[in-house]
Amino acid sequence: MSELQTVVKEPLWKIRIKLAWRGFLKNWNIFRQSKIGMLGLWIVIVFAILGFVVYPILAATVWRSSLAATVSYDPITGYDFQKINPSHPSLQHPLGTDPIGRDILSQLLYSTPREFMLGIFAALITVFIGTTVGTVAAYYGGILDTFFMRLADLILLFPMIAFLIVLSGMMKINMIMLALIIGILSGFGGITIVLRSQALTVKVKPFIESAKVSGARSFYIVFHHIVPNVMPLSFLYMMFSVTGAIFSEAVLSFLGLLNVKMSWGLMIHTSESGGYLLGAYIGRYWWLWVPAGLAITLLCGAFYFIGRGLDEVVNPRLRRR
Amino acid sequence: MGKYIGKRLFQIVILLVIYIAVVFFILHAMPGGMKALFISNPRLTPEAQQAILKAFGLDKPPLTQFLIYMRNSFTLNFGVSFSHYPTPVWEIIKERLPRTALLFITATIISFLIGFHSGKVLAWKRGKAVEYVSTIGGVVAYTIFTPVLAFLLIWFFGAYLRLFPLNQFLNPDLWANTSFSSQVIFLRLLLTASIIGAVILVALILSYRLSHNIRSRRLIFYIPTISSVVIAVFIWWKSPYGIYGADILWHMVLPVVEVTIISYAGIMLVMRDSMLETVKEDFITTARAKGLPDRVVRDKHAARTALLPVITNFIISLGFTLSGGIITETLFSWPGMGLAMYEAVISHDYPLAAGCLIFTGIFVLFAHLVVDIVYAFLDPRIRY
Amino acid sequence: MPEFIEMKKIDKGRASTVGTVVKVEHLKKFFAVRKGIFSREVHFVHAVDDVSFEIKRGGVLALVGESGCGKTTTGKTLVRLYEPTGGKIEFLNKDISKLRTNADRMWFHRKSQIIFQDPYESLNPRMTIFDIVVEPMSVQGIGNIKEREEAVADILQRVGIAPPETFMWRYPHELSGGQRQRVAIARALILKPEFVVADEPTSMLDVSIRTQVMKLMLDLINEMDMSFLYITHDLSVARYMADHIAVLYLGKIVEMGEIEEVLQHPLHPYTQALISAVPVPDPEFQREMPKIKGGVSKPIDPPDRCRFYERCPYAMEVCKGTCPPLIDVGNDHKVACYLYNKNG
Amino acid sequence: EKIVNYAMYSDLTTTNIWAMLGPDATVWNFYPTMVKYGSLYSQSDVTYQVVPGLADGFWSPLKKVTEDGTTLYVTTVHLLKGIKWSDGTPFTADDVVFSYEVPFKLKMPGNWMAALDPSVFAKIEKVDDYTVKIYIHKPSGKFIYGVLMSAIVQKKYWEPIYEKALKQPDPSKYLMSYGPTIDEPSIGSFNLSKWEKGAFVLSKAVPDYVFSGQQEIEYENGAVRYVTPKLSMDETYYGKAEGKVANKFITGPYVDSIVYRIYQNQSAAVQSLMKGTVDFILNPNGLQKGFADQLRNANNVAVTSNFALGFRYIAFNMRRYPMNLKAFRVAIAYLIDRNLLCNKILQGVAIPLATPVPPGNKFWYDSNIHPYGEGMTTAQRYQAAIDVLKKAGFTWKVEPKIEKGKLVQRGKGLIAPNGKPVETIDLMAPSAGYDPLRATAALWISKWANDIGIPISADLTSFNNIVNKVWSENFNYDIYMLGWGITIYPDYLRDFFYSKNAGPGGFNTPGYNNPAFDKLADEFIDQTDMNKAKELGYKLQEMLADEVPYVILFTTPMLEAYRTDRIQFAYTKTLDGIQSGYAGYGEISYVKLIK
Amino acid sequence: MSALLSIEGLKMYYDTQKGSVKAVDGVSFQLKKGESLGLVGESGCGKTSVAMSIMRLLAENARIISGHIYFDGKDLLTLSEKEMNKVRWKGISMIFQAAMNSLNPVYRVGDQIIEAIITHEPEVTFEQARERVKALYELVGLDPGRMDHYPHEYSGGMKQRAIIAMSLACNPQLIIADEPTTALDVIVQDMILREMARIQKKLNMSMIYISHDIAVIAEVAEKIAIMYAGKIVEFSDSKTIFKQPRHPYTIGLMSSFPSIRGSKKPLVTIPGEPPNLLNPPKGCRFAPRCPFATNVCLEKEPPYKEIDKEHFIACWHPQGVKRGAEDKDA
Ligand SMILES: Nc1ncnc2c1ncn2[C@@H]1O[C@H](COP(=O)(O)OP(=O)(O)OP(=O)(O)O)[C@@H](O)[C@H]1O
Ligand SMILES: Nc1ncnc2c1ncn2[C@@H]1O[C@H](COP(=O)(O)OP(=O)(O)OP(=O)(O)O)[C@@H](O)[C@H]1O
Ligand SMILES: [Mg+2]
Ligand SMILES: [Mg+2]
Repeated sequence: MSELQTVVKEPLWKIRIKLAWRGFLKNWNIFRQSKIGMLGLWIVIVFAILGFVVYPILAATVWRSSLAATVSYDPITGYDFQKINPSHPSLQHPLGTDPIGRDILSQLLYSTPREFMLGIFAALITVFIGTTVGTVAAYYGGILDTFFMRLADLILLFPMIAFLIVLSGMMKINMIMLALIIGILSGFGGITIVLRSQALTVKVKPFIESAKVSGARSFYIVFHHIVPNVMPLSFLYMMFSVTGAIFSEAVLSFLGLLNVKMSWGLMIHTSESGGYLLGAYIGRYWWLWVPAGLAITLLCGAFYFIGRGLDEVVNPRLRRR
Repeated sequence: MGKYIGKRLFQIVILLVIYIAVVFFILHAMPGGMKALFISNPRLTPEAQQAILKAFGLDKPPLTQFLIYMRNSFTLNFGVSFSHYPTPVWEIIKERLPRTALLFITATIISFLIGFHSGKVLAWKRGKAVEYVSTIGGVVAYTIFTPVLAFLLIWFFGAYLRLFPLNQFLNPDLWANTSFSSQVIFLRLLLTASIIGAVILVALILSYRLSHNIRSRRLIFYIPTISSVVIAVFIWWKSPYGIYGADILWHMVLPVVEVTIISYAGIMLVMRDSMLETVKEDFITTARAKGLPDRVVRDKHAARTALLPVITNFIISLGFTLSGGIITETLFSWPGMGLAMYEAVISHDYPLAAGCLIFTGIFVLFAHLVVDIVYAFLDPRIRY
Repeated sequence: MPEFIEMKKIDKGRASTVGTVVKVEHLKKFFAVRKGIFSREVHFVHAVDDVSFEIKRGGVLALVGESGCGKTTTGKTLVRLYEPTGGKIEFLNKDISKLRTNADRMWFHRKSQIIFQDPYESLNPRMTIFDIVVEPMSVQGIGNIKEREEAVADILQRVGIAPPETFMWRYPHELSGGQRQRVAIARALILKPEFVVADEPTSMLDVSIRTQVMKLMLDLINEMDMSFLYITHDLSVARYMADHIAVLYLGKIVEMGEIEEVLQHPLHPYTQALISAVPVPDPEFQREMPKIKGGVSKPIDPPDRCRFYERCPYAMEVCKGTCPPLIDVGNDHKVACYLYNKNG
Repeated sequence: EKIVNYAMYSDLTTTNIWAMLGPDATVWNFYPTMVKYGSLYSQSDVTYQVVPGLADGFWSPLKKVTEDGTTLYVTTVHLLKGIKWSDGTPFTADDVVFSYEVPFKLKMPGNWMAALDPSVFAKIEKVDDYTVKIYIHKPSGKFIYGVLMSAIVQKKYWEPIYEKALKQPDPSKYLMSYGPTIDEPSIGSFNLSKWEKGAFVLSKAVPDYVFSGQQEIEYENGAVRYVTPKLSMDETYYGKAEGKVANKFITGPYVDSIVYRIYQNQSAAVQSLMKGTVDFILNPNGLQKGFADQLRNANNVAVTSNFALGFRYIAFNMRRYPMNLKAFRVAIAYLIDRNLLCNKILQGVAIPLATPVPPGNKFWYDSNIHPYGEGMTTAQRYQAAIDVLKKAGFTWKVEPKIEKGKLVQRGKGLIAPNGKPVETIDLMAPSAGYDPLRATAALWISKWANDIGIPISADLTSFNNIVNKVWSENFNYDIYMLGWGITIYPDYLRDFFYSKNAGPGGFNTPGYNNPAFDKLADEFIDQTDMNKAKELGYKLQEMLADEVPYVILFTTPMLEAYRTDRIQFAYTKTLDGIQSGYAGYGEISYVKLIK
Repeated sequence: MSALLSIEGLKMYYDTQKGSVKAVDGVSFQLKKGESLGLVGESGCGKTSVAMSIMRLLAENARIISGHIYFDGKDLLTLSEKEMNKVRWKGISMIFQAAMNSLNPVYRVGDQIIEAIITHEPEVTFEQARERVKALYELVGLDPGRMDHYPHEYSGGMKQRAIIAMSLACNPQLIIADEPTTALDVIVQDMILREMARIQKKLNMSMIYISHDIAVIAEVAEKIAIMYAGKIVEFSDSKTIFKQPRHPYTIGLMSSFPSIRGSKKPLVTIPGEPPNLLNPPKGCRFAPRCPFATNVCLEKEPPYKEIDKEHFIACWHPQGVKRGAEDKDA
C-alpha cells in the first residue's frame, strides 16, 4: 500500500478547482468554434464594460456634477442649459440630448447595467425555479408532476406581454419586481417542461440505479446526479431567458407602463411620446431612439447568440465535427 | 380521434379553470385589486358601482366570489366594461375577435411556412455564408424591438414608398357609404379562410389515404387546393363585397409583415436545428442509399420528419406571436383584442382587460388544440 | 512484451464456504400498464412470474434467455430497485422485504451491488472516476477522505485501471469502453459486497476487450469470495462465467441446473433451440436448424398455460392446461416441461 | 362632394348621449357627436360669453316662490321658433322638458348630474310650446353654467325608448346601452351618418340647418352681435354693436361631410397629415412638441399654439406635519422656479402658471397674482426660502449657505419648529413613462428642496398608485403632483379647497380648511351676476396664492396642426385650441375647404 | 470470371478537430459475382467506412484520399452524383447497421420500399410495385398484410426483415449488409442469417456481410476479410481462415471466442486496446499488442501480399499453419 500514499499528492479542493478549470476550458474550446456564440459574447462583453466600467468612471470624472456646474450629465435629472433640446450629437453630447435636455449617452450607459441586472436576475430566478421544479417533478412524478406540467403548459401558452400589460395596470412595477415576475412566470413555464424531460432521460440512466443500490436517498440523487446533468441545459435556457426579460422590459417601458427612472425602452418611449420617433422623416431625430433600439436588439441578440453557441456545447449533435 | 379531442378539450377546460383562477387572483387578491378599483372609479355612480359589485359578487366572501367569477367566465359573462359602460365586455370581445383571429392566423401561417422552408434550406446548406447571414438575420428579426420595427415599416412602406396605407384597417373613403359594417366582411373573410383551410386539410388527408404515388398525391393535393383558392378569389371578385374584402386585406399587409418578421425566425431556427438532427438519422442515409434525388431526400424524408419537433415548438411560440400581435395591433391601429387590452389597461377598464386576457387564453388554447390535432395527424406514432 | 494471456476457468471447488447468500422463493414482479390515461383497463406485464432459485456463497448463477424475458427485472428486484409483487427474497437469511430500519437497509445496500450492461450510460458523465467509484462509500458514510482515496486507488488498481492517479480525475468519456466497464466493476466492488448482480456486463464490449473483462471478473470473484447473478443472453459466455444456469422464458424459469449438465443435456425444447441457434465459428460444422419459430411476445396478462406453447414443436394438450411445474430430473437438473413430467 | 378629414387618436366608445354625458364622457365621443345636441344657452366663440342658444334672448330674472313650504326660485325661458330637427320635426318646449326630466328622474350620472345638480335644479314646467319655466333651489353659478346649458335631445326619438326603459330593472342602464343611435336626429349643423368601429366616423352636414349663415360679430368693446338670416333675427348682447369689430364669423356648414379617421398611432396620424390624407388632427392634449417642431417646417401645414384649459400642480397633505405649516409650503413655493422649469428645462412644452385659472380664460383670470419668488434668481429663491423657514423656527444641523449668488453649502438635517428632525417627505409624481414633464418637474423640485436641506424625495410612480393613495381613506401621502383638466367657469375654485370636500374621496385633497375661504367660496358660487362673481373669484385666487395649499406649476400649450392648402378655420386663436370642446364644437360649422 | 467489385488501395479519412481519422487506410479486395464476403473486425476499425465509401454516402467531414472502387467495370469514385444515384440500390443496395432506425417513422413501410422501386424503374406502375413488395415480403418471411403498417408497429426482427426486403427491391447485383443481426436475439439472428444466405444463393447475388462476430460470418460467407485499424490484415476464403489463420490478430481473435460446443478450452485475451485511428502506430498497427512483434513490426508497415493462393496477409511474421494459440512460442 505504500505507493498508494502518493496517489493523492494534492489537496482535494485544488484538484477540484483544476478539474473545473479544465472542464471550463474544454467547453470554452467548443464554444469558441461557434462564430455566432463568440459574436454574442463579444457584444455582451462590450456592453458590460460600457455599463459597469465606463459609465461609473465617466460619471465620477467627466460627468461629475458639482454644485456650481452648469452642465449636468445626470441621466434622469440632467440638463444642459446651453442647448436647444433635443440637440444633435456634438462633442459635448456624443449622442445628443433628449427633448428635456438630458444626455442620451449617459442615459444609454446608465441603463446598461440595469438591463443586465434585470436580465440576469430574471434568468437566475427562472433557471432556479425551472431546474428545481423540473427535476423534482421528473423524479417524484405523480400528482406533483401533473400539477407542475399543467401549470407550465398554461404559462407557456399565454402571451407574457399581455399578462404583464394587464398586471402593470394593476400595480406599480419597477425593475426588480419585473425581474421577479418574469423570472417566476417563466420559471414555472416552458423551461420546466424542457428541464423535466431532460431530467426524465437522466432519471432512467443506470447510474441513478447504481446510486440507489448503494443506498442513496432521493434528495441525494436529485441534487448529485440529476441536477448536475440538467445544469448545462439550464444554463443554456438562462441565456434565452435573459433575452426574454430584457425584451419584455423594453416593450413595457415603451408602452409607458413601467415604473422605472430610465431604461432603453423608456428612452424610446420618451422620443415616441414626444413625437420624435417618426417625424417628418424617420431619421430626423435618430439619436433619440436608434442607440436605445440598437442596444436592445444587440444585447437581446447577443444573449441569444450565446445561447446558440452554448447549444453546440450542450448538444453535441449540433456540432459540425 | 373524437375521443382524443374530447380528452384534449377536457384538459383545456382544466387549464382554463387554473388560468381563470390566476387571473382572478391577480385582479382581486392584489392590493388595489378589482374591488378597490370598482369602488374608486369616479366614472360610475355609486349605484352603478354597487350594482357591479353585486354582479361580480364582490360583496361576498372570497371563495364564493371566485366561484361566481368562474361561473360567469364560463358563460362568457366578463362583466361590464368601464370605458364602454354599460356595454358588456363580451360584446366588445365579440367584435374584436374576428379581427385578431384573421391577422393572427394569417401571420402565423405565413411565418410558419417561411420559417419552415428557410430553416430547411439553411440546414441543408450548412456552413455556407448563407447560413451565417440568415442566422444572424433571423436572430435580428427575432430580437428587433417590435415597436421600432413597426415604425420603420410604417414609415418606409406607408409614408416613403406610399405602397401601403398608413395604419387603420380600412379606407374610409371606400367605406363611407356602405350599408354593412366591416364586421360582415371580417366574418366572411374568416369563413373563406376556414373553408380553404378545410379543403386543404381534406385534400392533404385524401392525398395520403387515396394514393401512394407521389405524383398522383401531388395532384390530389394541389388540384383542390388551387381550385378552392381560385374559386374563392372568383367569388369575392364577383360579389359586391369583393372590393371591401380586398381593402381589408390591403390594410392587413403591413401588420402581417410585422408579425411575420418577428416570429418567423424562431421557427426557422428550430427547424434548422431539427433538420440538422434529422439529417444524422439513419433513415436519411437509407433514403440516400436508395438513390433518391437530393431534393426528395430533403423534402420528403428530412423536412417531413424534422417538422414534428418544430410543431411542438410552434405551439410554444404561439404565445410569443400573440404578444407580438398585441404590440402590432396597438401600433398599426388594428382594432383587435390586443388593442382592446391595451386601451383597457390605459383607461383602467379592468373588466375588459381581464376579459381580453381570459379570451386570449381561450384563443391560444384552441390554437393549441388545432396544432395538436395536426401534429397527431402528421405523426403516425400517435394513435388514439 | 505483451502476450496473449490465457484465461483459465476457475476450479469447481471454489464455492468453498457452503451457505446460501441469496434465496429466492416464488418471486413475482408485475408491471401495470395502462392504455391511455382514461382507459380504466389495467394490464399486467408478468415480467417475473414465480421464480425460485438460490445462490451459494461464492457461486455464480447465469440467468439466460431472450430479450424481454425478465432477466433484468429479476436482477433489479434482487437488489431492491423494484419492489417485488410477490414471493420472498432472503439475503443472508434475512427477508429483505422486511428491512424496516434505515440501518438495516443500509446494511443490505452495503452487501449487494449491480453492474449494468452499458458502460456509456452507467457512469455519470458529470462525475470524475474518483467520484463515481467513491460514491458507495460516501453514501454509506464509510471512512474519512484519506481512507476513501486509498480505497479507490486500491480498487482501481485491482480492476486494472492503472496507475490510478492518472485515471482518477478523468471523466468517463475520456476512457475507452473496456476501461469504463472496469470502473463500473470497481465501483460495485469497492464496498466488498457479498452479492453482485451483473446485467450483461460484457455484451457491449468488443471481442478482445470482452475476454479481458470476463477474466477480470472471474479473478475478482475468486479473490473476494462473492456470489454473482450473471445475466447474459450469450450461452457461451455463461458457460465460462457461471457454475449454475437458469434459463428464463417469459418470466418463468424453464430449466435450471449445473451449467455443463444443462448445456450438454438440454431438456426443455426452448433450451435446445437456444443452444442450437448459437453460431459455431467453424465453416464446416453444420448446425441443425432450431425447430421453433422466432419472435417473443410481451408477457402481458398471459393465460395460465405453458408460456412456450405457441412456439413449441412438441406442444401437447396438457401444455394448454396449467403451467408445467419445475421438476427435478436428477443431478440437480430441473426442467419445467410436461415432456418430462409424465413419469414424475 | 366636399369632404374634410380629421384624425382622432381613439375610437368612440358610444354615440349614445345618455352614456356619453354619463360614464362614457370621453372627448373622443364628444368630437363628432356633441354637435348634434343643442342647449338653451351656450358660450360665444373665442370670448366664452354666455349667449342664448336655443333660447330666445336671456332668461327672466329669478323670482322667489314658495311651494309646499319650500322656497324655490323660478325663471322663464322663451324658445326660438322655427328651429327644426334634422328629420324635420320642429323643436318645442316638449323636447326641453323631456331632456331635463328624464336624466333628473333617472339620476343619470356624470355630466347630467353635474348640470342638473339636485342641490340647484328643482323642476321644469312647460308653459306653452315655446316657453318653459325652470325652478331652482338657490341662485348659483351652476344654474347658468349647469342647468341652463344642459343638453337637449329629441323627445320624439327617445320617448318610446324611455317608456321601455322604465319597465326595466335598471332604466338608466337600459337607456345608456341603447344603440347604436346613428339615426338619432340632430339639431346642430352636422349629424352622424356612419360609425365603423375602430376605423372612422362619418358626419354629414344637415341640409337646411337654421343657423347656417348666422353672423357672429364680436366687437372690441365686448359686445356680441348675432345676425340670423333664416330666423330673421339680429340681436346684440353685452353692450352696443359699435366700435371696432374684433371677430366676425359666419356659420356654415361649408362642407358636405367630415370623416373622423381613427389612428391609434400618433406618428401615423402626423404622417397622414403630411401626406394630405387628413386635414386636421384632433387631440385634447395637443400635439407633442416633437411633432409640432417638425410640422412647422412641413409644406402646407400650419401649427397653432393656444393655452390648454388645465394645470399641473403639487398639493400638500395639510393633515400632516410640517405640510400644515404655511412657512413650509411657502418655502417650497419660493424654491419652485417656474420660468426655469418651463422655459429652460421643459423648453416651452410647459407654460408657467401660478393660479388655477389660466390666462386664456380672460374673463376669470386674475392678472394680479404675484407668486412667491417672482423674478428672483435661483440663489435669491434659496435665500428667501431659508429665511421663511428660519423665521418659522426651522433649524438645520448644517445650515445651507449662499455666497455671491451661489449655493456654497447644501443644507443638511432640517429640524422642524417642534424640535423633531424632518423626516423624508415623499413627493409622488407620475413616472416618466406616463408623463415626462411631471416626472422631470418632480425631480427638479426635490433637487431644489434638497439643496437647502428639505428632505423631499421624488417618488415616481404609476398614475394609478397616486390616485389610489390620494383618494384613499387614510390620506397616506405627503406631497403629490397631478394635473387637472378644468372648465371655463371656475367653480372648481371652491370644489378643490372647500373644507367640506376634505373627506375621503373628496376633491379637497390637501385638506385645506379655512372658514374665511369657505365663506367666500359659497358667496362666489351663489352669485348669478357674473361680474360680481368675477371679483369674488379674484379674491379666492389671491387667497390661494398666499396660503399655497397647491403650488400651481404650469399649464401646457395646446399645439395643433392643420393643412393650409386644404382647409380654413374661422379662428385659430382661442383657449384650449381649435378643437376645444368648450366652445360648443364650433369649428365644425366654420371649417371650409380651399379649392 | 472477372470481379464484380474491385477495390484498390482505398483510403478514406475523416477530418476532425484533432486531425484526420484514418478510418480506411489502403484497403483492397475483390468480389466476384454471386460470391459472399465477410468483413470482420472490432468496433471502430473502419468496416462501415468501407461500405459507405462504396455507396459514396460519406459523412460531411469524410474525404477519399486515394483509391478506386470498380463496380461492374465503372469507377464509382468518378461518377457524378446523378449517375451514382442510378448505381445506388439498383446496382448496390445496403442493409444498414441500425436497422431499427433505417426506416422513416412517418411513412408506411411498404411505401418506403415502393419508393425505391419507382425511383429506379419509373415505368413500373404503383400497383405492379405493390405486387413486387408483396412477393418480397413473402420471400423474407413477412406477412404482406403488414405492408401498410408504420415502422413503430413492427418488432425488431420484422424491421430487419423489411429492410432486407427493401434491399432486394431493385434486384441489385450486390448487397452490403452492415451488422444485419446485431441487437437481435440468437434465435432470430439465426433465422435471418439463414434467410439471407438462402436468398443470396437463390438470386445469385453478391453479398458483403459486415460483422464483428467471426462466428456469425463463418456460417454465411465464402470469403473473409479481417480488418484491423483501417486495414485488411488477412483475406482468404472462410475455410482457410478458420483452418489456417496466419495473422497473429486473426489467431488471437479466434481463440478469444468462448464456445459452447466441444470441451471447454481456455480463452485467450489479446492485451491492450485497438489503436486510436487519429495517429495509429507507425509500423504494423497490431504490433503494440502482438506477442510476435519485432523491431521491424514497430518500424515498417508490413506489405499486403498473397502468401498463398487467394490468401492475402499483411504481416512481417506470419504464424504457423496450424490453428491455435498453442503455437505462440514458435
Ligand atoms: N418499468 C417497466 N414497466 C413496464 N414494463 C416493464 C418495465 N420494465 C420491464 N418491463 C417489461 O418486462 C419484461 C421483462 O423486461 P426485462 O428488462 O427484465 O427483460 P430482459 O430479459 O432484461 O431483456 P433484455 O435482454 O432486452 O435486457 C419486458 O416485456 C419489458 O417490456
Ligand atoms: N463522421 C466521422 N467523423 C470522424 N470520425 C469518424 C466518423 N465516422 C466514423 N469515424 C471514426 O472512424 C473509425 C471507423 O468507423 P466505422 O464506423 O467505419 O467503424 P466500424 O468498423 O463500422 O465500427 P462498428 O463495428 O462500431 O460499427 C472509427 O474510429 C470512428 O470513430
Ligand atoms: Mg435486460
Ligand atoms: Mg459500423
